[in-house]
Amino acid sequence: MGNITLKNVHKAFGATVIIPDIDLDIADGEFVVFVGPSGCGKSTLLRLIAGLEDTTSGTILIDGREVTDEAPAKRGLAMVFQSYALYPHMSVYNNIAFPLKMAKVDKDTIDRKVRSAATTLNLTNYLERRPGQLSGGQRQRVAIGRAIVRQPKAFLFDEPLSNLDAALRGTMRLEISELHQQLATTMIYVTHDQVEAMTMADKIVVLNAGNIEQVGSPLELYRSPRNLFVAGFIGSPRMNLITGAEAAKHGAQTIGVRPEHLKLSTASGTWKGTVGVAEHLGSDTFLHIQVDGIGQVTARADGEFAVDHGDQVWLTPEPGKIHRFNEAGEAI
Amino acid sequence: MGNITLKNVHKAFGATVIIPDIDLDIADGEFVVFVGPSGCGKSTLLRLIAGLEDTTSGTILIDGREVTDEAPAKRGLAMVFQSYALYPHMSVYNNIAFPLKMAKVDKDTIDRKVRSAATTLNLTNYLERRPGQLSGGQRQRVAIGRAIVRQPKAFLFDEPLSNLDAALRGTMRLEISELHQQLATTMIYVTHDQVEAMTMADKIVVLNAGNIEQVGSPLELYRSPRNLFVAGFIGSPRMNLITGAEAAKHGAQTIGVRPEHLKLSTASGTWKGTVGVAEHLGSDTFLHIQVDGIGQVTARADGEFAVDHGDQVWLTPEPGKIHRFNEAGEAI
Amino acid sequence: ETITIATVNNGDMIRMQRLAEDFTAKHPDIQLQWVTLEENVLRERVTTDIAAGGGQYDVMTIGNYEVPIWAKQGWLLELDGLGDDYDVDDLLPAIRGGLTVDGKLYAAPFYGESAMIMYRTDLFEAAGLEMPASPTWEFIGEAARKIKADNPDVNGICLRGKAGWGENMAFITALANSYGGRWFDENWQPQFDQPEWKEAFQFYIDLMNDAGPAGASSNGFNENLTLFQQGKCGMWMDATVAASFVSNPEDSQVADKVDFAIFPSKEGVDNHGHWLWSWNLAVPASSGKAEAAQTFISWATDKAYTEMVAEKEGWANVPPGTRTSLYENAAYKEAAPFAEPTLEAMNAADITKPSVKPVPYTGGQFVAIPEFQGLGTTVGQLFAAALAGQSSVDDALAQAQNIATREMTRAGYIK
Amino acid sequence: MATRQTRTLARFMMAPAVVLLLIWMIVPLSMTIWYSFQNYNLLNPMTRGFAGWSNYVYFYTDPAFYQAIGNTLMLVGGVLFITVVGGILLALLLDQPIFGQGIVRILVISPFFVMPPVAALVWKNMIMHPGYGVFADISRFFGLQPVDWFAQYPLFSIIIIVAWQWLPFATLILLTALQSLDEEQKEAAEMDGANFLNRFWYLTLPHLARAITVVILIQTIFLLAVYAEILVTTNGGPGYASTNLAFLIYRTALLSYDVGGASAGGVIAVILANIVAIFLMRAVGRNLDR
Amino acid sequence: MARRVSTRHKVIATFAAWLVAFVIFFPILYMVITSLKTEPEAIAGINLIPSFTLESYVAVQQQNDYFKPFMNSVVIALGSTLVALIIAIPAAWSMAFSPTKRTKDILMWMLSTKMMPAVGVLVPLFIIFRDTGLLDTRIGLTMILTLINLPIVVWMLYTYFREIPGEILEAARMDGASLSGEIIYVLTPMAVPGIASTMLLNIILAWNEAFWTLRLAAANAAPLTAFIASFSSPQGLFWAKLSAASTLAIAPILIMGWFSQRQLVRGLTFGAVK
Ligand SMILES: Nc1ncnc2c1ncn2[C@@H]1O[C@H](COP(=O)(O)OP(=O)(O)OP(=O)(O)O)[C@@H](O)[C@H]1O
Ligand SMILES: Nc1ncnc2c1ncn2[C@@H]1O[C@H](COP(=O)(O)OP(=O)(O)OP(=O)(O)O)[C@@H](O)[C@H]1O
Ligand SMILES: [Mg+2]
Ligand SMILES: [Mg+2]
Repeated sequence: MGNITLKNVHKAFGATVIIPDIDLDIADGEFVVFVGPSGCGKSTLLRLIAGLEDTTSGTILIDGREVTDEAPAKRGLAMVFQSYALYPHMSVYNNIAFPLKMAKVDKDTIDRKVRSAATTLNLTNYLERRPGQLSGGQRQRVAIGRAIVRQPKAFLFDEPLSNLDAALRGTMRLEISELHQQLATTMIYVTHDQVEAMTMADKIVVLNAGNIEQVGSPLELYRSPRNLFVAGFIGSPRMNLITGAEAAKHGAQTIGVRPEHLKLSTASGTWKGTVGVAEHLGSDTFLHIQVDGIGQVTARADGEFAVDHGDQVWLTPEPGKIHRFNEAGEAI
Repeated sequence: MGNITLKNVHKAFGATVIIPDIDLDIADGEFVVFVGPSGCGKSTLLRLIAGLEDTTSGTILIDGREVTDEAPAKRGLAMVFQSYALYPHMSVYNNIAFPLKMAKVDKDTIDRKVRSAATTLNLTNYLERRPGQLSGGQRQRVAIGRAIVRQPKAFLFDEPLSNLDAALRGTMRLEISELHQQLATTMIYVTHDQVEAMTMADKIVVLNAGNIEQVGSPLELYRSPRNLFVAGFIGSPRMNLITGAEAAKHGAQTIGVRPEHLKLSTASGTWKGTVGVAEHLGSDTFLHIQVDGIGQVTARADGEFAVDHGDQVWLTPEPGKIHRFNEAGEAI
Repeated sequence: ETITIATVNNGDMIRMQRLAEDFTAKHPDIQLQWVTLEENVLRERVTTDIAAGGGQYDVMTIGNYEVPIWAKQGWLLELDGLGDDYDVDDLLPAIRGGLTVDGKLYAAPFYGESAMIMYRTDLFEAAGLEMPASPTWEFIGEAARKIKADNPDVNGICLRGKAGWGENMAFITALANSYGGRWFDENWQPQFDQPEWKEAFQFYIDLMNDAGPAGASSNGFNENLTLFQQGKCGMWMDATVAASFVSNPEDSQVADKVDFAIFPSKEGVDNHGHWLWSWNLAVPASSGKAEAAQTFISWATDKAYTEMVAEKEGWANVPPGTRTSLYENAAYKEAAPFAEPTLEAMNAADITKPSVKPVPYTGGQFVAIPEFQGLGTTVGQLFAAALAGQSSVDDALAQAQNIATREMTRAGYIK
Repeated sequence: MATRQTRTLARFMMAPAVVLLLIWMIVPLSMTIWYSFQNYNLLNPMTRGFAGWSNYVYFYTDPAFYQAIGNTLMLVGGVLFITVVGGILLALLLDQPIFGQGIVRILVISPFFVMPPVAALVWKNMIMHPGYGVFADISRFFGLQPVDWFAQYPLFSIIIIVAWQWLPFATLILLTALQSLDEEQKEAAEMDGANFLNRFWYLTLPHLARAITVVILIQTIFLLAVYAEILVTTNGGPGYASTNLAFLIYRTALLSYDVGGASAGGVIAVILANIVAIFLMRAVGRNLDR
Repeated sequence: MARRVSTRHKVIATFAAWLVAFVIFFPILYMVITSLKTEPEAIAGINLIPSFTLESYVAVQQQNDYFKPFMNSVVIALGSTLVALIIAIPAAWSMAFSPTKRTKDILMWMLSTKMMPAVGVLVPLFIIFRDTGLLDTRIGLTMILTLINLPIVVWMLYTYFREIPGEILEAARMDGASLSGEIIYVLTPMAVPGIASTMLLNIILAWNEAFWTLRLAAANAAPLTAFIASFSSPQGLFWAKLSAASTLAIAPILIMGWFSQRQLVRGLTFGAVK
């Protein structure tokens, strides 16, 4: 079981309010991702749940039991840190065994559990090594191994992949997703990587300055962002946000169109523009287009779309893919 | 001028050969990107050119003049390091002025040049700050500023953006590209980021274990990789490489199809498979499909393509987008 | 011209330093530079300097232990430029003898001392004791124990216990002398295995254990002085200079209750220890400013200096023990009740014949050979260990015998 | 970083320090070795001459020799033990949030600034003196017989004094090391259910290993040479109870002025110090790399 | 961990820390207090409130001028530290940035030269000094202390330099800095905390060095260690005077230590222990 509920949680460091007031409900077995700009309080929120910080007010329930004032170790959660926080002087085996040792589990059980975790994580050959002798991905796995041996009610991950290189990040992402499917334990995951958030989450929580802007499944957020902040934050490249006359035409203060929802043509279309930089990725081409009367707009074309700096192109937003926002920035 | 030529360059650390033997010609004004897996010798090659390491044998020419044994400072090159390597105890102004000071340029000229560089790089308001008080992107710009004031024959960049976050990386990428257009100076750029390599390079040099696998423009490499290594290395997600009976049908040892060149259908197609993990990015969906008789294949679908774990789908490779390789791994 | 003077940091020397304005006033062409050091550090540095010819000092303060040794090595200049007014014959013969080698004077005494008993008249009276004219150790032992028994917070006797050839060994050697013991026989064989030493040393240990202060093994001259001044000692046997300190009411709480007596002897042995010490000023051969140095020495050890001190600081504070004329001076005798016993003690000391048995060396409470510093201190440590209860009397003596034999053999005395 | 040119320059730059230290080592050392085979007593310049091994035999057969070695080890070991254990405890204490942290830290590190003779004098006369010392006053207050520290426990007393001087150094190094312990590691351990003692044992102590190594290394170098404290307080006694090797040589050199014997002692001490050094580097030097 | 620290915990910790600090500091405190007492007061048992008389200081100054040895101490300590730094910085640079297989050994060898018992080489050195006229000169003492402290300086600087990323020096090299430029403009200023801390430590060690300073200088160059040696056991009551002299001898370095404590600690945190 791993049902986590936050009620009116408020956190301030001295006079600085970091989290004004949050309510959140995380169901058992869910994979929840916290995203938000740097400094918005993601880590703080995670640490409140872990018990590494005290709430200023409000209550935290785990499986219905109030744990607000309980020590981290008592909450039955496991955390994977951004820096991995492995114990540098212990072997991989001992790192993974550590929480069990602390729980005074007997030797044989420890051994069995550590080996089974190592098997799950493909670490069997490295059990005798020190963390310093492992690659980034392996270290990450050890950190996860240390978390899973305890069979916690929930896992907390704080940007666990941000120290890895792109390729490894992709692999580890899949591994964690698989782990989640295998264990079906609640996971709370902090990241600011778009791809991670979109691909891993059952539910994304978008935070902004300590407030929850929107909660929903990745596609929900992608398709119907509740406000400008979420619209701008979710999706890569960013949604084109257009104000002024063009927006007014749609009866909105601002309209948004994602680059992938703009049809490109060298012949005709709704908006006419001039190609600025064209980024050829092979599979796709991102065009930065100066659209007359609107400004800079990014559009995605396929890899073979042959245009050059200075060419004239026409853009047509896909119907039904235009997001409209009012003065307060909320979706209409 | 900034024409760099490497002839039979060989580098070994003790008994370990890092670069067996390389010939390379970089034309004046070119933007050359070195890519390759970690540890393949990209940095070493760059440092050989810079003069920070000695060649074990071979010669390096800059503008036709042999510089193999010359001190770094004499070669007229500028380098931007991954860690920026700013002088923490100097203000931004002094950081940028440092190379000029070392060259004993007079005060007024220094001032003029520093201010002009600062203007180019949008740093005018930060000249009095210390590097520690700057954001990552600003620091990066200072490092570039330090490089450009000397009007070097060529710029060397060693993974200059890898310490920045994704959004900033995008911005800085554009800035460096623009700088290149503006200055038209030779640039050699090391990265392992696909997007950077593809979007910035005039010419990509793919390195593997110290050998040059292929040299060419980004789209050349994307469209016609010379061998399996390049095929697998360029493009994201990776090209699907298929061996066995299916490859034999095309008269090759291995065939390769990029995920974006696989048409998906729920009704019919060449290959039939079962959807494994589906990664929904919103704009795209990457499907990991278990294809009967072939194995795991990745395909790209658009964001709205509605399939789920376990669904049956058909895949059709786009004609003419199939790459064929012989036993030696070379393209046929 | 600047001369560098190395002095020990005791009261008389510091007073001399203070009064040196008088000298510079008289000799404006000579500047004085002082190096004032604690006794052991001073000795160590001065010795290193003179032996290695460092030439850092022009005037050195040295003991009568060093003078003959150094003079023989040719390290000291003969003092032949002290001036016509300098009345050499006025020097106490015992002192002068110790500073003269082959008829030449190599150092001028600044002050001299022997040893004597200082005791508390009030405590003696209360205990019904009377100090005999020539006390014996037996009497001293009884008296000390009696005083201790009568007065719980007063120690019957305070004696040196701190290790060092100039500390506990000075006293113990004098004690052994008075018991008829000696350091070496005519063949330089150490004598710690002889009954005289055993008897003397056993007496010392027993006495200190029964009637001495706690922690006696770290007590040297200074510590005992302080104890006595505070009224914590019934008796104290030590250098005669102490007399002026204990009878000075400013520092001493018992100034009016002290009297003095000659250093004890063992019954049947006519020997009062032969303790004789003087601090002297000498000019090292390595000095390039011998003339100025002698001028200074002459000033500092002359009768005129004594008179100047008397005038400025009172007769009780003049450096004692160097000149006969001082002890004939009525004003001094008046101001210094200890003058008589001091003179008596000094005259009784004969450093050429410290023991009743024949010896191959000179020196009273020390043995005037270069090796004595090291040997004496090592033996002093062994004796201090016995006093601290860390070893037995027999062990200490046996080890002393052993080490002395070893050192004397190494130095080539024992063939 | 490493072109031929810079490597050559590097050798060149290192030269002054290396050459100076070589001279500083070789000249006196060779003179010492030379003298160690000479009969040379400063006070007896007449008896110069070749001595063979007699100086070594003499020094080696000194009744105090073995005890001096034992005392040296005791002194070094004792002080190291007190300063490392005390330093860790103090560092843990000072790492806590407390009022007036700055002042406390200043007070704690102060003994490090006190020159050894002063430290010894103050302890000897004002703290441990059996008559006037503070300890004696305290004992008397409780109705106990004051302890004569330097007579009863000479080596221990010296260990206390030296440890007092070096405790701040150990504390300072260990405290800074403690503060460099990764916060996330501590939190991870906390999440893993480790209580304070567990965290100390499994996390803090291993983290401090390198700092402890530094403390041991540097202090050993200085502790092997301790002599001023002994000279001022016990003069090596009573007996030989507080004579260490450095003091034994001192005694030979500056009390007996036996240059030959002292030189032989110096050579022996150099050899022993190097044995200690090698042992130390082996046992502990590994910790320094990382 | 910005967790709630219970005030009770803080109070207990504060109490314990202050108690320990007081005990450790007590000998120094008591020394200062005693120096402000009269002599009889000084031996009259524990008494933390002196009569605040300065008579001992006056007596001490009268007996032995304080300022000359003080100046000698300052000159010798600062001088030897500076010279050592000038020699050690290039050496540490080359060890840290151009290491060879030997580097560690050389370093350890340097440290081991410190283990040489000083008395063993006193006489040879004394003779060398005598013959070169260095006896009792500030230059001579400065030289000796430089040599004595050099290993520690090199070692400390080496540990600091190793923390500095080599890329920065390479950047300077690319920017056209010569080797001396690299060291003077980039390395040294970057290592300022470390160098400061090394400097402080060495000033302290040099200030407190009491073997060579006491034996190779008599008068002209004698520093405060000699000053204190003239008070260590004179006749009569001397506790207060001894305390006054001791206080004078350690006060400058103690005060410097207090004020630069932060630098000392800051330097230590990056380098030696990390
Ligand atoms: N111990 C603390 N004391 C005071 N302020 C703090 C403390 N910890 C965090 N903060 C502040 O709280 C805010 C939120 O911090 P938090 O670490 O939760 O951000 P985040 O969303 O995790 O950012 P990032 O993506 O950069 O990790 C920041 O402004 C930070 O400066
Ligand atoms: N000074 C050196 N001594 C010995 N081997 C070295 C040295 N510098 C680099 N190498 C080795 O040379 C190889 C190439 O290193 P290099 O830094 O050039 O790789 P890279 O391609 O830049 O890798 P990355 O992408 O991780 O930066 C690596 O195997 C590395 O271990
Ligand atoms: Mg965070
Ligand atoms: Mg690299």
